[in-house]
This record gives sequence, C-alpha cells and structure tokens, in this order.
Amino acid sequence: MSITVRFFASIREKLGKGEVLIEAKGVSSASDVWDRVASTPIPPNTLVAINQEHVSLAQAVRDGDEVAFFPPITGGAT
Amino acid sequence: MSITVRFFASIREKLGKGEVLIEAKGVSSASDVWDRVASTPIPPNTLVAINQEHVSLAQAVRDGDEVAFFPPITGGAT
Amino acid sequence: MRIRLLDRGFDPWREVAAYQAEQPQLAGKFGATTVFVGTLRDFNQGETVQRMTLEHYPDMTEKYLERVCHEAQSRWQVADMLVIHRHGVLAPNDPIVLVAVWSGHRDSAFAACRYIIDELKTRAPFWKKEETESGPRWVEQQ
Amino acid sequence: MRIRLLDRGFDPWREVAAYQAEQPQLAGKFGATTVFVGTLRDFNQGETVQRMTLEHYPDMTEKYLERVCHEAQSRWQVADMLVIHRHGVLAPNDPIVLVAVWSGHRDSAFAACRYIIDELKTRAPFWKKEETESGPRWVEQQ
Repeated sequence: MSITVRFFASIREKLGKGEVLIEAKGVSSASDVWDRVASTPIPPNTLVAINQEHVSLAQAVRDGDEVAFFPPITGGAT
Repeated sequence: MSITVRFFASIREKLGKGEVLIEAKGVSSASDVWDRVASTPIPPNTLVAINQEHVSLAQAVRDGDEVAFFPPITGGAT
Repeated sequence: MRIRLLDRGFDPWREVAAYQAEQPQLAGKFGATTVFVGTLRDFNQGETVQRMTLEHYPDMTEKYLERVCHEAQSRWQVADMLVIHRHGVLAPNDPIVLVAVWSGHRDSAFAACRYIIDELKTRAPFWKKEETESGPRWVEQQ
Repeated sequence: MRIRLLDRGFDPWREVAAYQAEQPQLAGKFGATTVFVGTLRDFNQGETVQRMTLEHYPDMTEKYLERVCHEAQSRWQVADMLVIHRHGVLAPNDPIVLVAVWSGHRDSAFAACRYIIDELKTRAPFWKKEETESGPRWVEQQ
C-alpha cells in the first residue's frame, strides 16, 4: 500500500505535478506528507483534504489514504 | 368638480359598489369621505389612498381628488 | 428595468431568459442574478384551493412597483430588474409574481430581490380571493 | 434533488424550467422558488477577463455539494433543490453556477439558496484561473 498525494490549482502548478504516490512508512500526519513531497514550506492558507474530507495539517494519515493539498477555494460566484 | 371614491376587494363587496362620485362640499378628510359614502363604521385596518398614494384617514381631501379604501394588501407570494 | 402586470399565465424562466437576451449591454457586466418566483399552492390554511382571483388597483399598482424598484436601485448596486405580477383568475401551480435582479455581486442581488418582494407584498395594492371547498374567501394578511 | 457538474455551457433558465417540469409531484405544493445564477464578468480587479478556467477536485466536489444541500434541507423546509456548477474553460457572460430552491415559503427559499451558494464558495473544491491582458492569474479568495 501507499499514500496517494494530489495537488490542485496554484499548488499543482508550483510543484509541477498533480499526483504522486509515496510510501506510508515514516509519515504520520498530513504535514509529514507535505514535507516528503515538497522541498519548500507549505504555503500559508493551504487547505488539506484526506480521503476527500477537509481536515487540518495535523490530521493523522494512514496507509491507503488519499491526501490532497490545495489553495483556498474560489468557486461559485462573485 | 367632485371627489371620486373607489373601493377594492372585501370592502368593495361589502359596500356593493366599486366607485362613486360625491360632492366635495363639507368633506375635509378621508375619514369624512367614508362617512359620506358608507352607513357603517370603517373596518379596522382599512387602508386609504388619495390620488393613488398611501395616506392616513386624517389626510385632507380636496375637490378633484380620487380617494380609495381597501383592506390590507395580500399580493406577492407566501 | 421592466415592470409588467399580466392578466394571463406566464412562464417565469422564459420571461427572465427573454428579458436578459434583450439587454445586450448587460452581457459580461453582471456577476449575480437572483430570481424569486411566487407560485399558487393548491392548499392554504388547511383547505384545498381550487382557484384564486387577484384583484388590483390599476395605475396605483404600477406606480408602487416602480417606486419599490427605484428604492432598491438607490440602496444597492443593481444593474437591472424585472418584475412581473399576475392579476385575474389563477389556477394552482400558476406563477403569481416574478422578481429578477441582475447585479455585480451576490450580496446586492439577494438583498435587492428580497427587498422588492417584501415591499411589494405590503405596499402594492393587490388582493387575493381564494376559492376553496367551503366557498370563496379573501386572503387575510398574516 | 439534483447536483450536476458540467464541462460545457448551460442555459440556467432552461435548466430550471426543465428540472421543474420533471418534478410533477411538486406542482401546487410549493409557493416560493429562489434561484441564484453566478455569471462570468468580463472584468475583475481592474482588468479585462478574456477567459477563465475552472479547476475542480472530482468526486470531492460532488460530495461537498451534496453535503451542503443536505444541510440546507435539514435547516429549512425545502421541497427540492437543483445545483449546477461549471468546470473547464469559460468565456465572459457564461453562467458559472446555478442554485435553485423550491419551498413552501419565501423565507426558507431565500435562506436555503443563500446558504448553499455561500457554503459552496468556501467548501466545494473549485479554483478559478483568469486569463487577463497581463496574463493568467489564479483568483484569490477575498
């Protein structure tokens, strides 16, 4: 098993990737996931979802999870 | 000249008339107009318009005016 | 801005689409549209409604609808407005009133639309008479 | 209740009319419909917008749109709801989002419609990228 990591919008563009797979070993929180996949600090206001649920960066991550990082949401209308 | 008096909705039905003309002489307020055209006291909550503007019963009436009496408004939606 | 009194049925969505299509100057200039449609239900206060007659005070009605729209325009940034109100005899499921507001932002679109329908209800001279199983009755203000 | 994500343009008024026509059980049972449509403007923050790309997070988006609708349903008396949200490439004047609520009364229709568009804006994962004269830029939350 492993952890699927997804990036969206400006974060996807900055990192130059939309999705990566990482080993679950040594990763205990969403914050750890970021440190594993990116060489820069997480941008302020970044949102995190685990298995498509909004969570905090401190949220525990388990083998098989899908972890996503994205900027504040700007859907809807003016 | 004279005063045109109009009635709408339940008031029109109760009085059995939609419009009457009265002499302006001796009539100084909307309240006087009611007393001239109806033999019963004005129903509570009756609204008054003079020349198609909402006014109070005490409002002065002049020769040539159109005075209307109607129940509370129930247009629009639920 | 358009205000219409109609003595026949209308399709509110078709009216909004048609009005918007007739305003090419609006294209790209508004970000928010809020539409309210009031529709005749087949029951009210525990009774089945078979039909409703909407009486109004010609001329005064239009005057107050216009006034309410102008007030909304002076309070909020509104790009355009459409108000349609039925009178005459209606059947259940018939639209009674339509209020559409085009605006830059949703705050003003919602606020202006709500203002117009609320003010219309207390200031524009319309009266509803329902025909129920127990006979006709004038609707009372709640 | 219907929630749709579309990667092509849509006519919001036609969608509302079509959805309502498909719900014969609603006829005569609702007194109020409130519709909100968000539309792409041709300017934003002082710049001309030529095009916009709406990115989303498939599955998570639908999940949150449904959740927001169910929350609205639990807070207010709502007879039915329709939500449509675009993704992909949009041109100015294209509708972005439609929220329609059918209810017994206007208070709940307005409140539920407003709730859905407000919550959607902060919880459903969509991101806007505008193409302006000075190049592409991600829209920032205000």
